[in-house]
Amino acid sequence: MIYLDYAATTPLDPRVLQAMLPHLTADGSFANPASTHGPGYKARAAVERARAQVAALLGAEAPEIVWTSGATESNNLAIKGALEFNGGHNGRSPHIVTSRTEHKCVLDTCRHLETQGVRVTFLRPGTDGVVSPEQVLEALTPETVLVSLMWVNNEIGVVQEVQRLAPLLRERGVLFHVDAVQAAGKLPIDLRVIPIDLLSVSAHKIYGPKGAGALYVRKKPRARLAPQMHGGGHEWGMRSGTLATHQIAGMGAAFEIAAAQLQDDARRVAGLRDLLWQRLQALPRILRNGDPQRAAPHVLNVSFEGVEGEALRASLPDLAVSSGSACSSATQEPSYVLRALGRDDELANASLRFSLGRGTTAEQIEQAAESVIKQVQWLRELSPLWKP
Amino acid sequence: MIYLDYAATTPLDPRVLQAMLPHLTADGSFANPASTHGPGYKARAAVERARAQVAALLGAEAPEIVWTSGATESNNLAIKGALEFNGGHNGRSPHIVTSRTEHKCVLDTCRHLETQGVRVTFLRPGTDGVVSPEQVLEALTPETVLVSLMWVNNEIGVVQEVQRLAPLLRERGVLFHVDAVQAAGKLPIDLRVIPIDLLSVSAHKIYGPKGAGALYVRKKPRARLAPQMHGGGHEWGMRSGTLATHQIAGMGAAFEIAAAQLQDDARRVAGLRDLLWQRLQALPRILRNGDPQRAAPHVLNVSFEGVEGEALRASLPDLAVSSGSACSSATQEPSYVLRALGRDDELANASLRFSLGRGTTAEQIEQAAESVIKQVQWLRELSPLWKP
Amino acid sequence: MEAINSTETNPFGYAEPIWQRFTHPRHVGEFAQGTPGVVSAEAGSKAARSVLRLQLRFEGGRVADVRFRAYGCPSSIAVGAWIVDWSLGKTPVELAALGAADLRKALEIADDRAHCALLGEDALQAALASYAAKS
Amino acid sequence: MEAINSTETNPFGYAEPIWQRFTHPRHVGEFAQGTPGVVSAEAGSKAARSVLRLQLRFEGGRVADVRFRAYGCPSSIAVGAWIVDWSLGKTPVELAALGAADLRKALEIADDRAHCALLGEDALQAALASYAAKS
Ligand SMILES: Cc1ncc(COP(=O)(O)O)c(C=O)c1O
Ligand SMILES: Cc1ncc(COP(=O)(O)O)c(C=O)c1O
Repeated sequence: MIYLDYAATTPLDPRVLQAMLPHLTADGSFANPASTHGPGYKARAAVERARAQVAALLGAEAPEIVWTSGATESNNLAIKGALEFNGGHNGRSPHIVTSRTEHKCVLDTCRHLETQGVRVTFLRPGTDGVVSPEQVLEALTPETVLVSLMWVNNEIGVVQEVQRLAPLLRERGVLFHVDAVQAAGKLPIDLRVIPIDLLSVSAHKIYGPKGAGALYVRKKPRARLAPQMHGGGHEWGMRSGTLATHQIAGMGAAFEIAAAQLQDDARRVAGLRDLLWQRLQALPRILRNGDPQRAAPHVLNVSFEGVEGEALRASLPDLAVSSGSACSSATQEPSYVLRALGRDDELANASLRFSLGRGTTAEQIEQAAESVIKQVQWLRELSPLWKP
Repeated sequence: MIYLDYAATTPLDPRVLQAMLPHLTADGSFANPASTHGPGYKARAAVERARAQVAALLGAEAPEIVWTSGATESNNLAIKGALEFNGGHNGRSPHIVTSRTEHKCVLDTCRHLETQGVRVTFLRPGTDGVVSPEQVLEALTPETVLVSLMWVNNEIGVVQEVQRLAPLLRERGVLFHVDAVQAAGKLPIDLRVIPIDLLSVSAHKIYGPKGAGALYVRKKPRARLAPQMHGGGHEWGMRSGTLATHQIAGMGAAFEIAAAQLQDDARRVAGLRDLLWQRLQALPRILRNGDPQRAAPHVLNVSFEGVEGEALRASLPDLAVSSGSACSSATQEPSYVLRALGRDDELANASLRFSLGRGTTAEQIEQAAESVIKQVQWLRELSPLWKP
Repeated sequence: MEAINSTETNPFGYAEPIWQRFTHPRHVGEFAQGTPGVVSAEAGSKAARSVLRLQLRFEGGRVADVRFRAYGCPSSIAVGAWIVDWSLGKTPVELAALGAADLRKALEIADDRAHCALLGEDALQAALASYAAKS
Repeated sequence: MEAINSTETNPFGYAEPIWQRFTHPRHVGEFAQGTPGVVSAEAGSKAARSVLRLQLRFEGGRVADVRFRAYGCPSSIAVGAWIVDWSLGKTPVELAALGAADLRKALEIADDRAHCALLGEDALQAALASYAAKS
């Protein structure tokens, strides 16, 4: 089995597991970090250490990091929380600008808010997958409370122009939320210089545990949110619930490791991605999805003409790749991201997202390319429609 | 250090850690359970196995279990989700009945809903901590959508009469949500015979991992909820977000172990709790909080006359106990639960919640009792107000 | 010919008969132009993302040899492979008896893939119609 | 006398001087009824959950011996313990110079516990007033 689905999730870095284990044994630091006794304070210290580690990768301050159960929650909290706190003060419907290629959790959150009377503009990116800052600015209205755009698209790996957009939105006084799940640990992020207000990250995309995420909430100027999970008032009242120390410690370790290895990881993985694309050239009539000039290091998305998507995937049982995001592929519908780029249903469906990571080797890439070439050729040969 | 704060959180059972580890290594089953490839299906199988384990402890069907990030989320989802789905159809404000001694996450959720126009009745329990079914029935109005009551109180261990109440609410067509965080694994629960509609559980109170919980959502008759976390439509659309396989596998194992050991654990722990109460009789003027006739096995809450609460806790640095819940003790306010029972501020504050668990030994209880007796005596001696 | 050579056996949980035919289809291709006794038929459409083409070569009133091609999901490919295999040696009357329900049973096709069985029935019926027209 | 005998050193993160005085207070108690030269004073209230009682025994215009009792949080207990210790050998004039700010500094009392320092100042002032009234 060759695993090329690192954008769906990654295995733990063994050092991350080592950081988690002390909180997973009865003689370890297992207490509730909210408890006001010795063991509780020790757990709290681990939580705060991790907070600093996560902040460091982002160029943030530790108190700007709010723990969540993952980026799905971070995105829900950022968007609903910002709207609830800031929206509808003037009696008119508040307005959000986002794009059609956002992750489902952003899209569905926005669609839910539409049912609550919020107006949402879903921008369509160019065929290269890029949403231009100009498009965003044009979509703004006096009621626009929030722009939510992802830094790196999880299906096609396109890097959006959030760096250029952020100061333009700041000038206009519009809150800017960025889903940085696929950017953190892959591209340098420095929130000291980029005026993003809210930024979502997840641990399990960068060798940390699943079920751990964070939302960056800027302190200066202060981004204000209404909490979406009510309870004991943890996390400065922004997110209640017992903190999962081992998860948080793991996330901290993952972010620290990512910071240390970012450049080396990115260079190596991008090299392997290029090798894969080069090898696949043996096949005629394949299309790369997303602007290769604006590509994150770890994702290669390719459409294969003349084959049916489900058969393609089924014919590669030794290859863990995905079509679209893990969340949408269960439903086996053609990727809405590729559709938004203008690919027709058939091509959108006959696509594979290869996503590479620390465990990926050149040998795996060669093998994967060979399998894909062989199976695409075979399915084309099998097809009564294929004309070479 | 003697740990007597099992109601705040428990260490992992070593068998739980063993169930988690296969999902925490690169050669293990780490894939995204939503991914439609071999490793994804394997992870999904682990998730479904755990779902059956959790269901089994509750007498539920596996598809009635929805994974969450903990009971704080379960409670938020149950209450907000039920209100959003069922509330306000007739143009009148929907109504919730709950009690003043619920966990903060229920109270704060209800208070939040009040700001949204929902009417909430917060019932005051008797001085014994019990909310009678009759009180609940009296509070119902034609607008009542939901009753939310906890099975076992986390601070005083009182077992509420949910078994008697459930059929009465079913007859009246009112949804019944039960926070069973402190009941699961401690008391037998059989949802085949008790008509509860929604029930919250958490892993970390019964030797599972922190950050893992579930909401039971009855299928027959079907309890309907609006999702509170929007995204890829995981968990039958009720709760989106990548499933944390290792957390879920751990929760499953914890619930299976709890089912196997329930009776033995309960008998042993209740015996130690009684021993502690007996030993503390060496001190005059102490009060047990909560009806001892309706006590869960693992909690003993005692108020000590004549000492100040913070000094009492600080004078027991070798004893990990809490005053009130972990969530509220950080703020060091006197327990709102004890206040609701009619204790004055001073006594509410000068209280300790001892909560016992699998790791508790008779020797620890003897030592703990000795320390508490010594320190209470000392602080009373130090006080200018104490008159023996 | 083994189309899919995998160490993982059916990780996707397809019904075994579907997985077997999908991974090991026989009689893929077509007869040389002008081969005598061949009837061809096609069913499905590109838009519906499944197309099945059958060729049956009759000799003495029985199917003597077969070929197929398919474009579509694994179930529709398996349907094509199964039909041609099964057809060998059969008379038109025997062939005519095969319906979608039989295909679903033989290949354990689930409800949500019922259209794949219909595709097979359509293709076979079209082949028989063509045979009838020719003879 | 060691009031709190713990293997854990100050897990709660109290300022060290507070923890030291709270765990190892000296001069706890009161003088026997009728001991000459003793002034007593009390500050605080049960409702406010802190009460401090000081006793200073003067001899030759200086504090010769001390006692205290306290009810309240660790900081207020530490304040009582610190004041009596510090008072030993001091003249009333010297004693009068001690204010809440000094107590906060000496014991590293945080803002949210400023009232504990005020409690100490109040008790000491009351003692001095009582001394003045007597002499
Ligand atoms: C871009 C993007 N946003 C959000 C998410 C959701 O994150 P999580 O899996 O932590 O809920 C993912 C991954 O699933 C993602 O790729
Ligand atoms: C009764 C009760 N309900 C809810 C919760 C919250 O559960 P969790 O810690 O999983 O968020 C707790 C514990 O914190 C509890 O004791």
